Amino acid sequence: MSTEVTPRRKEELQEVTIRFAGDSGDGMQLTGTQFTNTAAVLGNDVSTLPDFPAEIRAPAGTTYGVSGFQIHFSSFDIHTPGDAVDALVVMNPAALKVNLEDLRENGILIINEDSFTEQNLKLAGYAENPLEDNSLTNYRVFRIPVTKATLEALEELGMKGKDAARSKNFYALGVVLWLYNRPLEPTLDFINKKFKNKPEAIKANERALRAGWYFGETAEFFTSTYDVPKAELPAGQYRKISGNEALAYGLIAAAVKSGKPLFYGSYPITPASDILHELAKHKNFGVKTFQAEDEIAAVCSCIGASFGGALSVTGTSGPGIALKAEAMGLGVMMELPFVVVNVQRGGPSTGLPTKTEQSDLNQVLYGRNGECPMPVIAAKSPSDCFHAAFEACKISMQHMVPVVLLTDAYLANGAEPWNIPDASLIPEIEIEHPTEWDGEFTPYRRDERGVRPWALPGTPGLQHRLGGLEKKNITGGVNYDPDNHELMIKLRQEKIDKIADEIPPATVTGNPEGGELLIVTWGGPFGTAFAATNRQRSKGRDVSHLHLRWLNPMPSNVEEILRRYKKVIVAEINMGQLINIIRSKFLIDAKPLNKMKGRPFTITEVEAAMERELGIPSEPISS
Amino acid sequence: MSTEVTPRRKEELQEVTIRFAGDSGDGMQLTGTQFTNTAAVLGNDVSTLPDFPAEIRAPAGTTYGVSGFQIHFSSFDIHTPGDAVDALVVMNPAALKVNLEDLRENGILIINEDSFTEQNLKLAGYAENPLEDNSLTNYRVFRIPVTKATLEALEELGMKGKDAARSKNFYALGVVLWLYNRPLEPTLDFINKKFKNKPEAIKANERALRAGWYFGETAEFFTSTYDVPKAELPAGQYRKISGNEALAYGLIAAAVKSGKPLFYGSYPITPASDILHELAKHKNFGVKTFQAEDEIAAVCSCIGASFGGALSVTGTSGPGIALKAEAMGLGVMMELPFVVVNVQRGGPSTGLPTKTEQSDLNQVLYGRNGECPMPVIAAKSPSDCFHAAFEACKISMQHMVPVVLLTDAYLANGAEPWNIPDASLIPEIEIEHPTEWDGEFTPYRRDERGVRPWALPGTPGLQHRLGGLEKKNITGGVNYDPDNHELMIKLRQEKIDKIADEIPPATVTGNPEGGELLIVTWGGPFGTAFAATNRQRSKGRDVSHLHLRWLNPMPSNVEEILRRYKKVIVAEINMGQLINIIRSKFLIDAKPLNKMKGRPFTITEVEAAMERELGIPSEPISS
Amino acid sequence: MSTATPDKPKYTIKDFASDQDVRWCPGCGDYSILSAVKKVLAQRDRPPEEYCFISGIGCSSRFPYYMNTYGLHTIHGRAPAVATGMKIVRPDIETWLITGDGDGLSIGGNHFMHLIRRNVNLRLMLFNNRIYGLTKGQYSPTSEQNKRTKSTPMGSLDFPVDPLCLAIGAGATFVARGVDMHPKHLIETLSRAADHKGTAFVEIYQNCNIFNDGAFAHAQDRKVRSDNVIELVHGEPMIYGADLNRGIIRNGDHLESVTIGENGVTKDDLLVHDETCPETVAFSLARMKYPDMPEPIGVIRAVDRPCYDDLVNEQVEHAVETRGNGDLQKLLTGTETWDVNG
Amino acid sequence: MSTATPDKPKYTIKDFASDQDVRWCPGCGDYSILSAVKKVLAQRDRPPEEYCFISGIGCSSRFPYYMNTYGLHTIHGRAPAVATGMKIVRPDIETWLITGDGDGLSIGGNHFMHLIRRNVNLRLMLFNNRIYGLTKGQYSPTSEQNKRTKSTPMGSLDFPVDPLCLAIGAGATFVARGVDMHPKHLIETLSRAADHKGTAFVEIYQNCNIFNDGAFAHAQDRKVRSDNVIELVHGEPMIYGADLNRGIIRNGDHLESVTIGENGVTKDDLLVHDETCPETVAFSLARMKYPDMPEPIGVIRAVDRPCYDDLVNEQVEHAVETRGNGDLQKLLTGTETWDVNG
Ligand SMILES: Cc1ncc(C[n+]2csc(CCOP(=O)(O)OP(=O)(O)O)c2C)c(N)n1
Ligand SMILES: Cc1ncc(C[n+]2csc(CCOP(=O)(O)OP(=O)(O)O)c2C)c(N)n1
Ligand code: SF4
Ligand code: SF4
Ligand SMILES: [Mg+2]
Ligand SMILES: [Mg+2]
Repeated sequence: MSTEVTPRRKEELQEVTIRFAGDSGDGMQLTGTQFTNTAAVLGNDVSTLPDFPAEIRAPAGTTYGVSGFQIHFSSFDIHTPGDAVDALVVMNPAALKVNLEDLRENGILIINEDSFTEQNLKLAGYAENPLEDNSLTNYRVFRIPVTKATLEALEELGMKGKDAARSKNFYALGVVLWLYNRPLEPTLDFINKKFKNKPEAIKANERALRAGWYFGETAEFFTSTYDVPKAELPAGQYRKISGNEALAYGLIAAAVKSGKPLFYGSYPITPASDILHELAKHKNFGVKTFQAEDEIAAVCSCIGASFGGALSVTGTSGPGIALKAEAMGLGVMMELPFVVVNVQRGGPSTGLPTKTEQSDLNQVLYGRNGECPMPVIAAKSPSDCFHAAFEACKISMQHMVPVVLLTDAYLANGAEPWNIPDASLIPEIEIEHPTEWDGEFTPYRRDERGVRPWALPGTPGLQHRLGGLEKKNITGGVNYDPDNHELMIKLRQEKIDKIADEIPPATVTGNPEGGELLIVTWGGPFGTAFAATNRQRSKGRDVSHLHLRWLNPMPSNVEEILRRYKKVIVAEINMGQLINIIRSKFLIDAKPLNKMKGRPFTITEVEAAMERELGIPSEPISS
Repeated sequence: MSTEVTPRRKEELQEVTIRFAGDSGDGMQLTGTQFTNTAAVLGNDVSTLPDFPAEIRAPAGTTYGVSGFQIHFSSFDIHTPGDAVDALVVMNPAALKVNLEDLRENGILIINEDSFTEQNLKLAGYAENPLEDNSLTNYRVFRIPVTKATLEALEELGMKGKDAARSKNFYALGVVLWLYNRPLEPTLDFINKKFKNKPEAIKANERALRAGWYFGETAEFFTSTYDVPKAELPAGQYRKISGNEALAYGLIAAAVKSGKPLFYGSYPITPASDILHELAKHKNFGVKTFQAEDEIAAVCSCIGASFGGALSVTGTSGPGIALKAEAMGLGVMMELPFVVVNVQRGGPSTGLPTKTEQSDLNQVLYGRNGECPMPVIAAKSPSDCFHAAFEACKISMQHMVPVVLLTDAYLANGAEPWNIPDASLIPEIEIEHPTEWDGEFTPYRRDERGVRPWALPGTPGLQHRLGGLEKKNITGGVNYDPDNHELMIKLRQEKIDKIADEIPPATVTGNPEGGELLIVTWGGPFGTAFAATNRQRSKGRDVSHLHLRWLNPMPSNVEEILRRYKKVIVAEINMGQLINIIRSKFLIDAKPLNKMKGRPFTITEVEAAMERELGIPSEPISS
Repeated sequence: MSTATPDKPKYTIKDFASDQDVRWCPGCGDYSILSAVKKVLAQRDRPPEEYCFISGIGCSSRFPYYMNTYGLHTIHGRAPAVATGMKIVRPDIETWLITGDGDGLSIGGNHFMHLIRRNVNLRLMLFNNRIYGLTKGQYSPTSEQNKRTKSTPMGSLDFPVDPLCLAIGAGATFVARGVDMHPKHLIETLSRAADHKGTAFVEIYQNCNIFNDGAFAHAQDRKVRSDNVIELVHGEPMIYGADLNRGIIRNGDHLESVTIGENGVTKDDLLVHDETCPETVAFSLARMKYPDMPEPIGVIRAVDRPCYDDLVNEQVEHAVETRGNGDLQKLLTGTETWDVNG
Repeated sequence: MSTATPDKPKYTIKDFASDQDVRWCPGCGDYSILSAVKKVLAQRDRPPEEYCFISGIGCSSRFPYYMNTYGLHTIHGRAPAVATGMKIVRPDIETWLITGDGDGLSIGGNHFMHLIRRNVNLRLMLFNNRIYGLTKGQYSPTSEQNKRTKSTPMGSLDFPVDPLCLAIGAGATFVARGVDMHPKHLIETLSRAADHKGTAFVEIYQNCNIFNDGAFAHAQDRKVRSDNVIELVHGEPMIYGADLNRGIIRNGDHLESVTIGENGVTKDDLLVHDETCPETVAFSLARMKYPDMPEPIGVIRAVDRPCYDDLVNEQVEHAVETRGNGDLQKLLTGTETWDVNG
């Protein structure tokens, strides 16, 4: 293997988007993650987008069994996992079929040619072999016998066949790491840790990785390699974090900072289950996780735990929220604090369980019987899941109200570098529990913020009963009086409206003074809209961006801001939900930008919409 | 008892509102119903409003155990159970306490003075006996020893104590029938039928009734009696009908007219249970009722029954809708027909189970995960429940979509005269089930209305599988393709939008050409707004009324109509739900008129709101 | 396992009565159960503030309002889940769960089953009146087949479920039965439930005099009940009857009712009740049904098994012991980091 | 009760296979169950269009897509309710319900229980892999205590439920068990289920080779399974073991495993399996658990009881017979009317 090495040209790029794609069993998620870690540790900004099928491990070779992982890394501050793909690595024909449309013209296409057998071509639905029918001439195609090369590399170890072939993802990773001038060490470390009880696997994967790297170095194949310099990120210690991890940490942080035990009652569901898995690892924080028999039991357990005095949280996705609706209403009536996390996925019904969508805003705002308002906050990036979770817990406990926290599959599974916060600087969450009372205890006497006391079982003299029937103002007794009912409905609403006093005013990126066009987002599209706004502004266009984290109540300055712009676009991964609220509340003729494809917006799409609205003829989009 | 009878002055009135009120065990619902029947059979228009506690039979004498029944009868076409009460009959102090505020000044107040014992006064929360503290001087008070008189009347029968006292509601009814010049016969007939196996009870109740009547005639007590002439109703055969009865009949009619068996899967809940009870009586129509283990099972059983080819309906109230949300989404995805009835009650949570409210519009429109549209129709009067149910079934089956039918406690329990339709003139509902197919069966191939075929199990060659995962256009196979997902979401929405082509355009009462003020209603407030509009117009005010029966889709001419009026009010028994849709859809600055007291609007309230909006200083509302 | 009766009771019945008017129908069996529960608590050492009563929806579920303790009147069928959450975070609060045959076995059947298999440490009282009271008289899962009710004018079709059998099938550690109109026995039984560590399930025959009057007359009516029910007492032979001359024996794979003195049967032939019997035996006892057999009341089975709330807390303690108290900074930092110098 | 095998089968396995690619993991036990079901149907006289397969959500619940019959892939846990609605209106459609241990016993436990007590006429197959497959490996209600899974890294705490015991406790009329890797026996058992009138419940031990590989090795592995499972055959003694020298006897109130030839035990001492045994006996059989006892497979109990769908339809017929076909005009007119002359 030690042949002469031709020196290659090393091109510097400011950003690159790579996608690895193969069968569910090909280890593409792991490959992508390892590349991401390497880039992150090297100081790039990174953003990722895993994309996998709803089946666990669909039969090999089929298009619906393709699993993909996209990573965007750069020398500047990025907020999206990338639009068009610069380099696509496909491990089989099905992966090519499914992913090719996202590769940009003249993009790098690395193909495991060994997998292009007749059977695999048929499984992928190819009538002709795309490697031979000139259909790939628009790309820089690199055919590599990944499987064969891996087998050869492992032959010396005496490994063969299926076992050996399993390492082929590391071979491919080796090639790509070489191509982008990333070091092997982080992956070698990872292999040693991950397989620490399987020395065989360590050897095999290490060898495959190195073989891939050497292949790049040796074969007269690639005419240049690429480098992406470090990003200029704020100073600090960084780690990579995914949305679900960040969310779990945010909950733990809120528990620590409020001095409350964290109770998490949940029923597994994609893409929320990982929050349960993560929290279950941290029992030494006093975290109690409860895998309930269903979503109804999960949210109900939170009501009990909340009455008992814990910081109570339940997490699920859209179908689970539907089931929790009745009990969420009970929480509103009882005015007990708990947080309901909705990691949104494609709907309606079972829909697209592993794909992203923002189509549950209506559901969490309106999906309960009666007038039943709940505060709603949505995280805007993977790392913001930490902060949003913390805030949701704080508002819930301090205002005695169940709160909804929205994220989505894209944020939950996506990852980005995170400037690790200093735990000691995270503010405490002050909570009070009355221990005595002047006279008869009145569980529905409110303070100036409209908040009732959180008296805990075990406290002498404060015994009281809560229930779902309408309650008498102040005493909380069951009451059917007409005027009292109207009053209570108003008091419950007012309490939530007053939360607006405690959330930060909304801020605008671009020109806060006003202008031609404002794009409004909530949740996941934050990064894309932010980037698109900056790009448009750098082209001299008068575009600004308003992102809403609190959807209910909204910050008090939203109307004011909206009125400063001639045109307003509301961009959502749904058919238009926030936009209806904005139109109805403010009677502003906002225009929708919608996408319902189980995927985030691309910057290009958002820019195109802005230009359309500005009346600027768009440049043709080069795929 | 045969003393000289003083002839009384007989006053003619055009309308009268009477309320009977007493303990839950006092039989007030029966008394009210009997009076209503008598008035209806005499040719009055009638409208009723029962009002009872959530407890079955709360301890005697308490205010929360008071049960009331209001009846409005008239010589003209009325649409509401009356605003201020002209005559109030109270059987105990608690009933007085709860109901007095609704009695108009100088109204008739008939009191069972026997019940004003110290204990009862205390139970009702009276510090002083209102019969003695001059607090009733604003009313025409008639104190009658109802209990004692009843006991005396039954003494001859050898009945005593509790048993005898049970007939006291008939005594009271006798008095009131006399006072309003209504005959005894309908009630005597009723007694004979109802107690046909209890001759004792027949005798007792008959005697009590007559004794009450004679008391009126004999005692020098009432200075005048009253008569309300027949109403000028359209010619025809009439019956009295309540909303829940009408709804059940509408479902049966749809079954008969579509040639489908009716399947009703439901779980009991106030105020919807009576639909189940009614339908269970009519198995000889092929009706199959299924009392499921919960609401989720109820709606799911409809999905199965619908797939099997039945006209499938599930009924519940708000909390039950919350539980059905997930399965309703499945129905939307499967595009199977069934009707979900929501008899709304006071919310949120368990709320006010026996009181009326319109606060579930948001829930039925938005309370499901993902983009999950469903058609929604709301009945506008008790008898309209028949027509709305029929239409809901028709649209559901003809458009292969689950449909929501909204009513509320007020419509469900309220009753009015009904011009009995000629069954043979009710149009057939045409339904087709394919029996063969050109080539492979494609369950999601749509016709020009966007409707897919309803192929039934048992049909050879049309085997197919439906599910909740996103499906491929036309074939219906499981599919995760991004573009297909967006397409399917749009197709599901379009199918519903196209229903607008088949529902009648909205019409306006008042001045359809446009004008100063338009009041918009949906559901129960129809009658009140209609009456208020007519009254205002008769005062020369430029007020019109638009009532929406279909909320989704709306009739296609709604926007056009709305734009013809300078001002728009949307009146709802909630905090403003339809109004948000109108504002968001049409950017019209509609103003809300809301009431959240578990009771319908009064005409006075609606008129006052109109006058406010027109800038006219309202007359002071008397009492 | 003995009832904790202090020499001088610390509390009185009044200490456990709330100021709310009781809103059940006059004559309802719920009243006597309420009174029995208050008596049981008054016999114990625990102050009112350390109790929590949790219920679903139904007439029976109004119960918590009448107790001067902490309480939750939740939603239909879900009280077991609410109580589980409560107990996990507050094992110190003595929790009683009130449910009805509709609340607990129709809409709430699943939570009922999972609560029991987890063996959450609480008392679970099911007021069985074989009817839906609050919604005015539809049949319930315990109603006999062919029952004519508002929703089944031609008779109900579902085969009734047996609460005890379901509980035993789900792995209950404590299973008992009481009768509303048999207060002394009910109080004893509830006291035993109060002493049990784990889910103590007590089915209570309760008369709904409005919608299902006399449903349990065979077990309530003083004149006949001794012939129709058998009071199980641990270690005692299974004997019953007005004349105490009837009893239960095992005959191969099934239980039989016999008369002492007939066919040579003596008291010694009778089965002796053993509360720690295997589930299979408890199941057979629970299957004894009027009128074929006397119905067992009292404690049918009581065994020990670790309860869920303890186990959850032990895991937390174990995690703290082995890994130390959670360190937030460490958690946030994780294992793979890199530095960016500004 | 014999399998309906026509002399010349009308249908082949292919007639029951849909054109969909099967998407389970390679090696999953679901494949062999799918193949067994197709074989059972191919042995019968009924055309594919008269079948409906209804499932919830889970790996197992993908089943209907692979059958060339009518089918519904519904929502998590609710398939029993969907199937009940279907059967009430279409008793003519032969319905099979597919569920998993999570789908059927966690979220769907209540519908499972009510379906069984109603005895709706369908086949209910529970694919028990003691894990949540589709959501990637959390413990399920049938997972053994202390199971370490993604959601329980320190071990699960819930006491497992036994599907057979639950079904028996709910009054099941047909209860059986099969094993994915024992196709011949599975086919026989499913054929028996197919013949049963009423809810025929079959628990199938199914290997999830990805998340819970080997969970039922004791019953699947050819080398050991004959020592660990006992094939129940109606009318035959309960005998098992590689050498067919072990068996079950009754010892007072419990069942015991014995060795023929030891302690004087002969084949004649063994219990003879009776499918029509009382529930109490079936419950005892179902409680036999590896490793203490051999686990029963085959038909544990099969008895007759009217099924719900028939009863519903009989009521309708009876109503029509006694009151005549409904007359819409009469209904609308009712009994109390008055005339208004215009
Ligand atoms: C979600 C929901 N469904 C239905 C109801 C109506 N509901 C209230 S109580 C009840 C049944 C009560 O029966 P049971 O539990 O036996 O209690 P009981 O009144 O007999 O004590 C029903 C169906 C409800 N409140 N909530
Ligand atoms: C309402 C709802 N909650 C949760 C889920 C997520 N979910 C899908 S399948 C499943 C469990 C599957 O386990 P099991 O029934 O044992 O089936 P298996 O995959 O093991 O065959 C869960 C929790 C869902 N789809 N819907
Ligand atoms: S309806 Fe029945 S159960 Fe309910 S309070 Fe009245 S008597 Fe008791
Ligand atoms: S995850 Fe397990 S149960 Fe699911 S398909 Fe794969 S092997 Fe089968
Ligand atoms: Mg009951
Ligand atoms: Mg499973």
